[in-house]
Order: sequence, then C-alpha cells, then structure tokens
Amino acid sequence: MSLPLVVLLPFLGALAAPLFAQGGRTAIAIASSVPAIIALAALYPHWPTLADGGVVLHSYEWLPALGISFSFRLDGLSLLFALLILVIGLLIILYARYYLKAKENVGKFYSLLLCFMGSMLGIVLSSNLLLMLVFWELTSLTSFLLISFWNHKQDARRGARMALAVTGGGGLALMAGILILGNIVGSFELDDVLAAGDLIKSHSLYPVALTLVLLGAFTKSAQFPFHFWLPHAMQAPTPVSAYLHSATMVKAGIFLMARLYPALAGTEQWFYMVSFTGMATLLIGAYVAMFKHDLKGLLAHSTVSHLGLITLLFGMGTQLAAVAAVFHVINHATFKASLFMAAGIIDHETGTRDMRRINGLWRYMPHTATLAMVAAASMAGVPLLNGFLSKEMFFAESLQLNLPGFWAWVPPLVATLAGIFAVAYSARFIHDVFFNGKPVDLPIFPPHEPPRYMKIPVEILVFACIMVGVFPAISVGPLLYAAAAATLGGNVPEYHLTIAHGFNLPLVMSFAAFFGGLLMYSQRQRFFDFHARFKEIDEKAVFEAVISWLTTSANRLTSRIENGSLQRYATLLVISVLAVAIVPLTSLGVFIGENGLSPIDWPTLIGIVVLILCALATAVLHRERFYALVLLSVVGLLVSLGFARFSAPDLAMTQLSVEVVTIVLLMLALFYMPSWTPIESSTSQRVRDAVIALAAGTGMTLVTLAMLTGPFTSISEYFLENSKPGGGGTNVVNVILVDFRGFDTLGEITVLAIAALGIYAMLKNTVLTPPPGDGQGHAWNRDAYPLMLRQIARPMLPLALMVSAYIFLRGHNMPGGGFIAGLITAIALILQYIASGMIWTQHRVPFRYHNVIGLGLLFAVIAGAASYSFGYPFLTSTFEYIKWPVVGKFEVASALVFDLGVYLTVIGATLLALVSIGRLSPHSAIKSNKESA
Amino acid sequence: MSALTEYTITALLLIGGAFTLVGAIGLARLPDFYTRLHGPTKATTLGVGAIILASVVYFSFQGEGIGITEILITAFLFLTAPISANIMAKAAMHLGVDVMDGTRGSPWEQ
Amino acid sequence: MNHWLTAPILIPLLGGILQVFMGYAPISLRRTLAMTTTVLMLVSAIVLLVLADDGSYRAYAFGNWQPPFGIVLVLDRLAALMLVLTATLALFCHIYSIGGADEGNRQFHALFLFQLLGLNIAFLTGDLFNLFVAFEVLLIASYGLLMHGTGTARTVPGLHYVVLNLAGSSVFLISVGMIYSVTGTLNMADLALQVPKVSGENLLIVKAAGMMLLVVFGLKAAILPLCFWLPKAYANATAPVAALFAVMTKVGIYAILRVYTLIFGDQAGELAGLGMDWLFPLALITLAMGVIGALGSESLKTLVAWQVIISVGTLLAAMSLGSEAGTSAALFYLLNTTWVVGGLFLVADLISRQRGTARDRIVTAPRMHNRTFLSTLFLIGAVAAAGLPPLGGFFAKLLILQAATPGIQMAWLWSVVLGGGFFTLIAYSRAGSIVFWRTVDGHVQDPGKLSGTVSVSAGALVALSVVIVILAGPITRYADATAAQLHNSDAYIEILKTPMVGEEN
Amino acid sequence: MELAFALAIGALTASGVYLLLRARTFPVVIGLTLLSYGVNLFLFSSGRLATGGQPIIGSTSQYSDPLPQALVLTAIVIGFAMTAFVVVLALRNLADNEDDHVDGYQSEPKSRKKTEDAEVSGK
Amino acid sequence: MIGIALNITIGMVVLATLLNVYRLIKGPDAPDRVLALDTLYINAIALIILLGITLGTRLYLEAALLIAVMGFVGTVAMAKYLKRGSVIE
Amino acid sequence: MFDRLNFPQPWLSVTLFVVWQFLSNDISGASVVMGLILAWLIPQLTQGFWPERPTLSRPWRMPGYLLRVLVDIVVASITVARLILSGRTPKPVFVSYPLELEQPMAITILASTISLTPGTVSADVSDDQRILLIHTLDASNEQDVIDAIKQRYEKPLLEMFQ
Ligand code: NA
Ligand code: NA
Repeated sequence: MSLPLVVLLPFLGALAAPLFAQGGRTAIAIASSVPAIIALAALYPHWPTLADGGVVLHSYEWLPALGISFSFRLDGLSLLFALLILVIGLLIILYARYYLKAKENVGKFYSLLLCFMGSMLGIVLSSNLLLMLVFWELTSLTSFLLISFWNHKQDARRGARMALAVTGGGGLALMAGILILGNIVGSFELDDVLAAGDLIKSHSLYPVALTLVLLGAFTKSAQFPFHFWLPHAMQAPTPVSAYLHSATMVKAGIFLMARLYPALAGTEQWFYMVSFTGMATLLIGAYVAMFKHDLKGLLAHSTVSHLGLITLLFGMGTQLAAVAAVFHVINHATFKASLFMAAGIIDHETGTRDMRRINGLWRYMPHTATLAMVAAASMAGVPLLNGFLSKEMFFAESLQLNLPGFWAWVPPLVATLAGIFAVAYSARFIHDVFFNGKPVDLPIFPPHEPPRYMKIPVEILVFACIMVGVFPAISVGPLLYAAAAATLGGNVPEYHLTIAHGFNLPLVMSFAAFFGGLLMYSQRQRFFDFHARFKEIDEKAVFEAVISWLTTSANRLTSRIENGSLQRYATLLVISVLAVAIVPLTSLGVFIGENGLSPIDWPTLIGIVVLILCALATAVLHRERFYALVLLSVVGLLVSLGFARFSAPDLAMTQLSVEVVTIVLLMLALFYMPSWTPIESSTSQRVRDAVIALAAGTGMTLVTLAMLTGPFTSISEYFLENSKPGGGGTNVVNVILVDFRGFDTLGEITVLAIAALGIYAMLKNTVLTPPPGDGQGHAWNRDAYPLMLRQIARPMLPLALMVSAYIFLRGHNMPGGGFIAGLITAIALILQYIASGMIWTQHRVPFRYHNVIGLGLLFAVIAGAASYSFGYPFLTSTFEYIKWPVVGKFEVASALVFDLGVYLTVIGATLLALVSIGRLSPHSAIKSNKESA
Repeated sequence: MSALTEYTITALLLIGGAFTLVGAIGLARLPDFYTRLHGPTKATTLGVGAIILASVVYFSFQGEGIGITEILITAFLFLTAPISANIMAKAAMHLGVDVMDGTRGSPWEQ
Repeated sequence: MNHWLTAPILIPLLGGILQVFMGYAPISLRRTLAMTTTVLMLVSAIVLLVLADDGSYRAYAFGNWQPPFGIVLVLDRLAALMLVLTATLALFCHIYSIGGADEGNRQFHALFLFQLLGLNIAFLTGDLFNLFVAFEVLLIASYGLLMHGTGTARTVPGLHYVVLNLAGSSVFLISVGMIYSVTGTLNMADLALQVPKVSGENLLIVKAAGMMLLVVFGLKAAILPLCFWLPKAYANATAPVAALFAVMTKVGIYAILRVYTLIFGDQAGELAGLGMDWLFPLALITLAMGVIGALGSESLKTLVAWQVIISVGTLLAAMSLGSEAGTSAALFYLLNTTWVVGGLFLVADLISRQRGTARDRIVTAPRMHNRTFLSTLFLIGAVAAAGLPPLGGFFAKLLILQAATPGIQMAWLWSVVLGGGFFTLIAYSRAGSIVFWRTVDGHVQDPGKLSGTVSVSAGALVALSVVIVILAGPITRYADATAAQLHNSDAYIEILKTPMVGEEN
Repeated sequence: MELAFALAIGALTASGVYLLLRARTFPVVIGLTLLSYGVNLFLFSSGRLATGGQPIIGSTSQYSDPLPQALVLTAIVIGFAMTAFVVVLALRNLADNEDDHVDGYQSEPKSRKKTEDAEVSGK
Repeated sequence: MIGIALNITIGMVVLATLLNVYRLIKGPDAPDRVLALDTLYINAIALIILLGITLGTRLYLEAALLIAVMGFVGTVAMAKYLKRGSVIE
Repeated sequence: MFDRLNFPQPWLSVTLFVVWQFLSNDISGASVVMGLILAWLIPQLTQGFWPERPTLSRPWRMPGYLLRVLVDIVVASITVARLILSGRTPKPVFVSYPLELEQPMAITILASTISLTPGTVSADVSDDQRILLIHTLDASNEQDVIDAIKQRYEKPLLEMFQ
C-alpha cells in the first residue's frame, strides 16, 4: 500500500494546496511539504530490503483489457530517483516560499509543483510500462503549466509550448515503443520486460521499438537534436527550473534508459544510437554554455551537456559506465539544483540574469557567492567535490571503449574537450558573476543577501556535494550500489568510491580539462569573437516559425479544400456514390434479367417520352425559373399518372397533392428571389456536371433495368394475406401505413411536424424585401383577391371538407386515407388564403396550427399506446364491427384513430409551413383597393 | 350491357375524345393567348365531361350504382374552369401579353 | 416483449408533443417539462443498458406483427450503449441550453426532444427502412436546431448541410430499393439471412447498394471526402446544439457498425466485409484532414468541429481493423470523444461569451473573466480530446493502437494516430495559450455572466472523461462484450422467431 | 416497358443531379425535387411494374407489391417536409445574404468564381 | 366496340396531351404555359378515367377528382404569382 | 354546448348530407349517422369562411337556368370546335359589358356562364363591379354580344337574385 501512497500523496497535496493559499506563503509551503515528508517516511521502511538488492512490489488490477495494472515497484534505482525527487522537491518548496512574491498565485504554483512531483514519482515507481507512460505524459503536461506559470510573458508561453511539443511528441513515440515492447513480451509489467531482454533484442521489431523508446528518452532528456527546448524552458520561475532541470523532468529520460537498460542495452544499435547522441549532446551543450550571457542559459546548456554525458555513459554499454552514469545522476542533481537556486537568488536580488551586467557580487552577497562557487567547482569537476568523482569515472570509461583504429581516440578526446568547456563555463560562472569588476546598472542596486531560509536549500545541497566528494563510500555508497544493481539487473561490477585512484590517465585528462578550461576562459574574448562570427540560431524563433508555417499552411490547405462551395461538396458526394457503385454496375452492364422485357402500350410510351423530355427540359431551361416550375409541374403530374398507370392509386393521389403544395411553396419563395438564374459556372464546369449527371442517370437506368427484369419474391404476400383478417382493411397500402408499418408513419408525420415547427421558427424573425414588380418591370397588379375566385373558393371549403372526410374514412379499404385527406383539407384552406388573403383567413381559422400538429401526433401516439392496456405492444391495432341499434354494422378500427392523427398532423404542418412563408409578405405595402369581403 | 348502353358509351367516349382533341388543337393553333383561352375552357371541359359521363354510364351498368365521384369531378370542372380562365386572363392582361392583329377593343391596362 | 424498449422513443416523443402545445406557456414551465423528459429518457436508457448487459437480443415487434413483416426494435449491448451515450450528452446539453441558449424560439425544446427521438429510433430499430425514417427524423430536427439562434453566420453552412443530407437521403432510398428488389425484405435480421443467398447479377446490385449505403453513412459520419459540410455548420451552431451534434456523426458510425457487422458481416458469403477495405485508408485520411483542419483553425469552435472529424477518422480506423479488439477500442473511444467534444463546444461557448468581440477566435484579446475556471475546463477537454493521460482519450487511444496486429496496417494506423495526436496537441496548446494567456491590456466590455447551471453542465461533460477513467474497467468489459456480440451476431437472427403476444405457446 | 421506365428514372436522376450541382438555391431545390421523383419511382418499381394490380383486396386477381408503395408514400411525405424546409432555408439565405447563391455571396463574386472554376478545371 | 372506342379516345386524348405539351414548351408567354398546364391537368383527368374504364375499376376515380382539385389550385396559384408575385399575402 | 347544436347554413347542411349519402354508395344507418354528423360539423367549422352568402329570392328558377347553360355549353363547344378546325382566323373583340347584377355571387355566376358559353370568356370584373370585360373569340358586333348575354343570362339571374 505504501508505494501507491507515495505517488498519490503529492496529487492529494496538489488538490489541498490551494486551500492553504489564503494562509500565506509559509502556510502553503508547509502544507505542500507534508506529502513529500510523509512519502519519504513511507519509503524509509523499505530500505533494508532494497539495500540487499531486493524489490518491493505493490500491484492492483486496473484495466486488464489494456494490460494496465496499478502496480508499483521499488528497487534501488527507483529509490534513488524517488529520493532525488522528494528531497530536492522539499528544498524547492522551501526555496520557492521566498522566491515567489506574495501577490503571485502561490496556490496554483504549489499545486502544479506537487502534481509534477507526483507524476515524476509515478514514472520512477511504476512497475507497469503503460502506467509509467501515463505519468510520463503527465510530467510533460504539468511541466508545460509550470514553465508557463508566468504566462503573461511571451517567452514563457513559447518556451512552455516548445517543451510540450517536444516532450509530449516524444511521449507519443515512447507510447508506440512501449506498445511494441509489450507486444513482444506479452506483458507490460516491468519484471516481465526486464526478464525478456534476450527475446526483445532478438525480435525483428527490436530496432523499431528501440528507436521509439529512445526518441521518448532523448526528447525528455534534451538530447541532441531535441535539446533546444530545455534552455527555453528556463523562462519558468527559478524554483521550477531548478527542479525540472536538475533532478526531475530531464532525468526522466535518463531514468528510462537506466530502467530499460537490461531489456534494451547491449546491442550495437543501442551503442551507436545512444553513445553518439550522448556525445553530440555533450559537446554541443558544453560549447554553447560557454557563450551564454544569461545566467540560467549557461546553466541550462550545461545541463544539456551533462545529460549528454550521462547518456553517453549509458550508451557505452559497459557495466562500469552504467554505474558511472547513475553516479553522475546524483551528482549532477545536487550541484545543478544548488546552482539554479543560486542563480535564482542572484536574479531575485539584482533583477537581472545578464552576466554582462552582473559583476563583483562577492562584495554584496559573499555567503551566496561561496555556495555558488563550491557548486560550480563541482560542476567543473574540481577534486574533493562530487562532480569530480563521476567525471573521473567517465574519463576512465571513455578510454575503455574498444573502437577500431582512429575511432578509439575519439571518445577520450571528446570527453576531454567537453571537460575543458565545462571548466571554462564554470569558471565564467564564478568569475564573471562574483568578480570581474563592478556591476553594470543593475535594476536592483545594491543587491543583498537573500532571506536566511532561502539559502538553506542551497546550503544543504552544497553540503551534499562536499560530503559525496570527500566521503563517497560512506555518504552515497550504499544508495549508489543499490541503484546500480537495480539498473544492471544485479550484475554490479567491481568499483571503488574513493577520492582519488592515484595517478592515471583519467587524472591526466582531468588536469588537461582543468587547465585547458582555465586557459580557454582567460582567452574568452577570442572565443567570443570566434563564436560571434556564426549566426546564432534562435531555436524559439525557428520553432515559432515552424508552428506558424504549420498553422498557416494548414489553414490555407483547409480553406482550399473546405472552400465553402456547396457545388464542390455536392460534386464530391455524387462522385463518391458513382465511384463506389461503378465497379458493380459496370460488371452488370446492360443486363436484362430472366423475366425479360414486357411490351409497352403506346400511350404509356408517349407519357414516358414526355416525362423524359420535360425532365431534361427542366434541367436545360432552368434559368427561367417560372418556366422550370411549370415544367416541374408537368413532370410531377406525369409521375402521378405513372403511379396510377402502374397500380398505385394511393401513390398517385399523394404525389399529386404533394406536388401542388410543393409548387405553391416554391412560388411563395420565388416571389422574393430573382426570376432568372444567372450563368455562373464556366462551360467546362457545366460540361463536367452534365457528364456526372449523365453518369448518374445511366447508372440508375442500368440498375432499374436489371431490377425490373429480375425474378422477385418478397415478404409482401404476408401483407396481402393478413391485411383484411389481421388489419381489418382491404387497402393493403393503407393497412401497411397505419398498421404493419405504422411506426414508419409515426416517424414520417413526426418529420412533417418537425419541419413545420422548424420552418416557423426559422422565419419568425426573417425580414425579406419583396420586389416592387416582376422580372419584366411590371408593377404588381393591384387586385389581390379577385372577386370570382373569392366567390367560388368560399363555398368550396365545406365541400372539400366533406370530400376529405370521405377520402379519410374509406382509406382503410379503398384508396385514400389520412394523409391524402389531410392534404385535401390543407389545399382547400390554402385556396382560402390565396383567394381572400392571410388576415381574412387566419381570422377565421379557429385553432393554432401548432396545436393541430400536436394533437395529430398525440392522437397517433394514443392510438398506438392504447394497446398497452391490453398487454399488446405499441401500435397493435384492433378493429371491431359494432352493431348499433338503428345504425347497423359499423366498423371501428383503432388504426382509424391513428390515421386521424396523420390527418391532423398533415393539415397542421402543411398550413403552418405555408402560412409562415405567407406571413413574410408585407400585405400592407401593396394593398389592394379590392381587399374587402 | 345492352347495345344501347354500348352505343351510348361509345358515342360519349368518342365525343369526349374529339372535344378534348379539338380543345388541344385550339390551344396549339389559335394565334394569341386570349383566343387560346377559349379552347380549354369550353371544348376540353366538355370533352372531359363527356368522357366522365361515359364512365358513369359504364360503371352504373356494371351494377356499381351511379358514381357520385364522377359527378363531383364534372361539377368541379365546370365550376372552376371559368375561374381559372378569369384569373389567367387577368394575369395575361397584367403582363400585357400581345393580342393578335385585328382584335377590337383592348384588355384593361392595370 | 419488454415495453421498456419503447421508452426511449415514447418519452422524447411525448415530451416533444407536449412542447408543441406549450408554445405560449412560461419558459420556466417549458424548461421544467423538457428537462424532466430528458432525465426520464436517461433513466430509461440506463434501464435498457442493464437489460442489455445480459448479452441477449431483445426484440419489440410494433403492432404485434411477426418480424420480418412488422417493424421491430432490437435491443442489444451496442444499442443500449448508444442510448446511454446520447442521453447523457443530451442531459448536459439540455441543462446548458436552459441557461439561456433556448430563448428566442419557442420550439427549441420540441426540436431538441425530437432530435433525441430520431437518434433513439436509429439506435433501436431493426429495420432498414425504419432506419431511413429515423435518419430523417433526426436530420429534420437537426436542421431546425442548426438554424436556432440569432445572426446570419449559420445560414449558409446550414443550407449546405441540409442540401447534402437531402441528396444523401435520396441515395439511401435508392440503396434500400435496390436491396429490397433483390431480397424482398427490409428487416435487418432477415437481410442477414437473405444476403448470403444472393448470387449472380443480383449480387452486383446488392453490392452496389451496400457500397452506396456506406457513402450515405459516411456522409452522416463525415468521412472524407464527405466531411466538409461539418466544420462550418458545427462551428456556427448554437453551443448546446453543436454539443449535441457531437453524437450526430456517431449515428453514421453506428449505422456502419450495425449494417456491416450484421448484414455484410462475416457470414455474408461473397459480400462479407463489403467496403471495409475502402474504409481503413479513408479513415486515416479523414483523421489527417481533421488534424490539418484543427491546426489551421481560426476559432475554438472550428477547432472543436475539426476534432469531430478527427474523432470520426480515429473511430473508423479502429472499426475497420475488423477485429473485436478494434471494435471494442472504438466503442471506448466513442464514449470519450462524444462527451468531451460536446463539452468542448460548450466550453468554447463559455469562453466566447467572456471575450467580447474577440469571441472564440484564436487571437489576442483583453484578459477574460473567470479565466482560471475556463482554462481549467479547456485544459481538461483538450487533454481528453488530444488523448493525453490521464484522461479517457489516452486510454482509448491506447486501446486502439493495441488493437492493431503487427503489419503494414499497424504501421499506418500507428503513424497516423500518433502523428495526428502530436499535431492535435500542438493545435490545442497553441489555441489555449493564445486565448487564455496572450492578452492585451484593457478589459472586455460587459462580459456575460457565467451562470451556475451553464458552467456546471459544460464542466460536467468534459469531466466525464475523468469518470470514464475511473470506470474504465467496467467500461472496457462492456465494450469487449459489445464487440463480441457484434462480431458473433448469429443470435441476432433469432429475433425473427420472437414469439408474439398471444401466441406464446 | 421496363426499358422505357428505366430511362425515365435515368432522365429524372440525371436532370436532378445536374440541377443539384448548380450555384443558386432555386435550381438546387428543383433538382432535389426532380431527384426525389426519380428516387420515388425507383423505390416504387423495386416491387416491379404491374398493370391493374392495385393492392386493394378483392379488386383484382393479381396484386402488385404493396410494400414499396407504402414505402414510397412515406418517402414522398418526408421528401415534401424536407423540400419545404430547404425552400425556407433558401429564403432565409436570401434574407441574410441578399443573394440566393448557395454559398451566400454578397452580389458579384465574379473574380472569385473564376478562380474557383480555374482551380477545378486545373485538376 | 367499347374497346375500340376506348382506344381511339385514348389516342385522341394522348394526342391532345402532346399538343398541350407543345404549347407549354412554345409559350411564348408565361400565361400560355400556365394555360397549357391547366389543360394538361384536365386531360390527365380524362386519361385516368379512361384507364379506369380500361381496367374496369373505379378505384382511380378519386385520383381524377384530386387532379381536378389540385389542377385548379395550381393554376390559380400560378396565375396569381404572375400578377401579384405573392401567392399567399 | 347545446347552443352550438344548430345548422347555421341549412342549405349547405342539406347538400352535404345528400352528397354524403351518394358518396357512401349505399344508404345505411351508419352513413346516415355519419352524414348527420358531417352536415352539422362542417358548417360549424366553415361558417366564418362564407360570410356573404347570396340571397336567392327565386331559387326554383335555378335548375332551368342550369339546363339552359348546359345546352349552351354544348352548342358553344361545337361552334368553337368548328372555328378551330376550320383554320379561319378568328375576329376577336374585347367587350366591356355593363353589369346590372350587384351581388358578388350573382356576378360570379354570370361571368362563369359567359365563360362556359359561345366564344366568350370573362376576363375581368372592374374594381367597382359595374363592368365585366369579356373576350369574344369571334364576333362581328360588340353590341350583339352584350344584348345576347343580357337577354339570355343576366335577366334570369336578376330575377333569381333580386
Ligand atoms: Na559579469
Ligand atoms: Na409509412
């Protein structure tokens, strides 16, 4: 239980921290340190087990489907990192208490810091690779928020985004790598993966997995060529930099290499990829650090360089090198954290980090200066300090590489060269800041020593540097051993932790580096001049440029493809349909099925020819809109006749009624529109469209032909057989509509209702200016409501209602039904609107169309739901022949109620739609003098 | 079905067809809109009326009773044809559709 | 027959009808009734989820007509999952809308509920033509909802959306006609029986029809090259509507999943796996296009709209792996992405209200009010959408990546999904950093007030991503079971033998 | 008979598709209407063509397939609802953009159109 | 005999229809087209009636009735559009 | 409730009832009940739509008038058919016909009659309802047309409606 707790505690602290924000910085710092202290305490009991090379495992099942378990693992390596994270974390918490200003959002700061701490602990303690990945990406995310803590600064935002892009992106590669590893091993549990080293290395996907995992590690650890994000992340508040870039974030990549060392290392690929990357990073970081005028910039590049060093050590692949690497992790963390904090103090007290302005601080803050100088000396590898020890081991290992011929010289030379640079930039840090004359117009002058407690973290770390440097075996020996053992899977080589190993080649290299470095620093102006000849690459600008190029070209590409042209989208749709259908259809060819063609009577033939002509004419002559409308009417009429001709009286009637309403609707709209369609497409586009249209038409023709001539059996026999006995009606189509497939009809009238409601809502606040006259320039006729029409329309309404009733009632047995009846009623009312006007008619309609629609739907639902009460499913119809005295036999079918719902909905919806449009018309503007009645 | 009935039906059908055709010919041939208006309002209406009548006779002798639907259709046609003609003429006058040469009087200028 | 099956249909239908009558009732009453309806619908969906979890198929024959003759509803795990997904999303969208977005149109709640009606029918129906009707119900309601609100920006995108979908509906009908003309049936179970028997020229007709259906579903799902109607339409819709629309594309996905596992599934003989070889590359290109669109977005809502397309691509890519693992992963992803994208639309709207004339555009503007709260919501949403840990999106993506078996398909899937994830991350971080952090001096004139219900609903929706993580175990188990049920759909055909009421023995 | 019928459906589809691809709302609506005529006829004919086989029980000896008829009836109604909506949407577009271009241009977008066409033909 | 007469009549009506279509295409003015359409509707009634007689069924008569109603309303609406612009105002 | 149990337009109700019986094909108890319901319900719903119902003083003259019109229709059609088939160029004339009728419905009936009978179409009614514009297909004398109409149709109508 304690391991999950260790990870969880900081997150709980993060939730709690903001609550203490009101108590001031001290309160929140104390509150924030509690989780870390408890975590340390929780780790302490495990030490005996770990010292013996043991492992502590706490595992809980979580997502077996994913292979993720909630499992944590503590061994020497993870303990080492956990300690670094927690101890340095505690120091940072203390330091930040004094670093942050009271008016800053300390709650957020500590909360994020603890989140970050928890994520780091998660990485190092996870026993499941996927779980580790979760925490890995969480560090990217939380570090993003930490780096951008001062988000009003552009540099901070950019630095944060760059860090997120690089490390988050690397995390994705790592994700892939881990998934491959899991795939190879069959488990994501660390124990399994570490035990399967041979299997992994011999697997064909090993190079891929290795590359991906290393991409993750390299991006996180700021290895060349991904190193550029790290210096820019220095825009974070210094406690953040100190934490992220000494002990945590960047060490995550290192940790990963150490963690997976038994599983991945020891191959040539590993050697070349890791050591060369490390070497390049080592050199580049060291070189650039030399030329940075920004205090933190110098430290950041030195961090890059040291990370390169550690990576190079891991890359070497020897066990001793791995030990050295682990050792340097500890040492770098201590001196670099203290240096960052010192730099923060200087920044804090002088108001700048520019070393060209900061000079001679020794006079103003000797205490801080002493601490910083010791730490810097450790960074330079001065004997008696911890940095010296691991660097010696590094030099020694660089000599052990068995590279052929000339190449054997390269590692030691590179190591020495990097050492020279390290000494030079360390010297610069010491000399340029604390000596080198007087300060140059500092924003805060004169600088003072910081508050007492702000120095304590630095003191502790510097003390550690010295202790390790002088008494390595006592101070850090057991921990290093345990960590090394864990890294190497138990095969720890012989090594000796002493201040000096006597006079040997590594020591010579150290001396060379030391004096070479001092020499270089003394000649710094030449180097600066030399360096100044090269144009410095501003990675941030490059990154921003790349991002901006990405976004603008993405935007350009998007707006080119998604250009807002319906014509294009529609073309794509039609072409898609044609494309997918074309293969089957071309195989179909002109296919005439086994039923063959039946003879055609010539009236039908003529009808069809006229239909085709009018359809084509509509397309060809569509520019004259009214003409197109007339042609469309003809087509609609012929289609209805076709339905009648081919045995579908219900359809014929429906089509007819719908068509007229549609035409009226179109004319209502056309009133406001231009009466002509201008030519807008080029000839080529029109030809292209015509070709597409022809292809679509041809396809439909072929399919229809094949379909009509093929054999056919369907479920419809059932409907014919059961319509009368089961549905109580002889009009099978109607029985299907209100009974067999009544649910379709319910949906259909709902569609109608929704359309009307939508139309009503859409037009509610629409204002349209009607044209003063028609296309030919005639002013509109004054006579809005012609006398004769009015006189005939009025008595027609009751008659139409009766016909509706007739069509409605017979619908179950004869052609007709609620829908057609509804349309007849609607048309009769529309005629009133046309003949006598909106106001006149609206005044006489005794109900709101909304309510008619609602009532219709309600009837349909109630008719359907009535069957519930008999235990039958929804829409089960029942019919009864009731014999009333006098009246006689009378059929009562529940489906009739349903059909009544259809009837009402149709009326309500049709009229609501048309009236909504009609209402747009400003009948007061061109009022007729005949408007009377 | 008696021979008389058959003759009646045949005659009605042929008369109906003929009038319908004549109406259409008028529509196609007459020189201006106003003259063309006469074809459909009279000949066609009458022609279709005759055909409907044939239907009434036909079905009533099939033992299906007098078809009120047919009568409704006919009544409706005769009721509406003048209205249609009227409102179309009004539209034509409004649009100033050309009248044929030799027309006396003139449509109203609105 | 279990009457509960009709509950997710009748509840919104009756609720909608009630709203139609209530046009002139006080808005508070309308809201109360509408909310009650949505809550009841969620309850019914949960009941069905519990029912469906036993792994059997439940049929409900309307009118007590034996399938394939009448229309049946079929409840299985997938349907139940979709119902709950939709109802949950709808609930929060609805809560958000009563914060004021529902004003100006007395029919808003009716349209909203009818929209849910259409969705629920689509998920439950076992009849191909009824699926068409369901599509039409949900489409027409969506047209109405899309046009809800003031301003002119949504008219043209709305028009495009409507016209394309009308054309799509025509294609749907043609496909139905072709299939009926060969098989003589419309019931999906019956089709699953009939399609394997088809041969010769008829096979070609069914094949063409099947492919055309894929285009129709692809249009709804917004697969490339049929996705371009979506970004502008969604980005310009009223926030709760856009958020609800997060589920609209999923209907297309659902239909593909249903039809191409059941009718053109493994048992379909020569037509088995119809179109699936097209789907995988298209899915990846869709994903890529979505990412490009997201990168180039000029406003938050556009960004989220492109995220919808990214989701579609990802979902389809997983589905078209054709494995149970792939389907299961897709379902898990579906839950997360639908809710999160819905939530992001709402969050984008909240942000937009706080930024004066800058609205949700990704530009420098005066510092907004409630920045911490809104940026936290955005962060959660972005993390969940981009697939970063520790939220649902990450696990969904993991599942999807794991579902691929080594080979060229895996290489493609991984590259595009991971690469897409990377650029999505960049898009979100860029957008967030500009909108929240890159501020200029001055202050927004009269920022809208952030009301409780509105913020809570937006927050809750993105926070569902957290819930998904917490419940990841049960959810993956359910998704696995659903995928297994989908890929072994022989039992589905048994619904044809469901006894009707009154003939049990 | 079948061939003529098939050609009619083809002509309706072709005309409908051509108009669907136009740049103004009005022809697009007309196109959708024509297309739906074609589709309805097609769906109708999926039950095959019959003369005098109206599916009214007792009216004839050989009934045509009633199911497609019912489906088409539903499709007609739905199509009507959709058409009505799109017509009104076109009006709204006109009101909002003072133009009935499907992409809502404000008056003359000549240059824009040209580049678009060029781009399309350039493919 | 009725059969022959029926065929002749159908022939005449179809011919009439063709003439209507001719006028509809030719125009020259919008009212001419409306008039042709109106006549076409009336001829369609005749065709439906004739179909009914041919098939020996009265099931199509309501369709004919509907054509009459719809044709009238359509014509009125079109004519009103031509002279007033707004059909419903 | 019960005050609605009246027949606001008795003639209409009768017409509806009779037509319904015809529509129902066989007169049964059910069709009578239904007919009664409709004959009551429909006028209730529509009475507002027909506010200016004509007042017929001599309704019994209507059948005779209709018969005359029917005969004239046949004659008219033959005349027009002859003209059309002859290929002769017609001599059309627009006639302004001075109306004596005042009731709108009466005017409508007259105009309709004119449209259905020999070579004349009522093209328009003047705003003040005093003049009927008639297009005559083939006439030599304007006044003849006016006189014929006046004599044959307007007179009887005047008698019926005044
Ligand atoms: Na200096
Ligand atoms: Na239906």
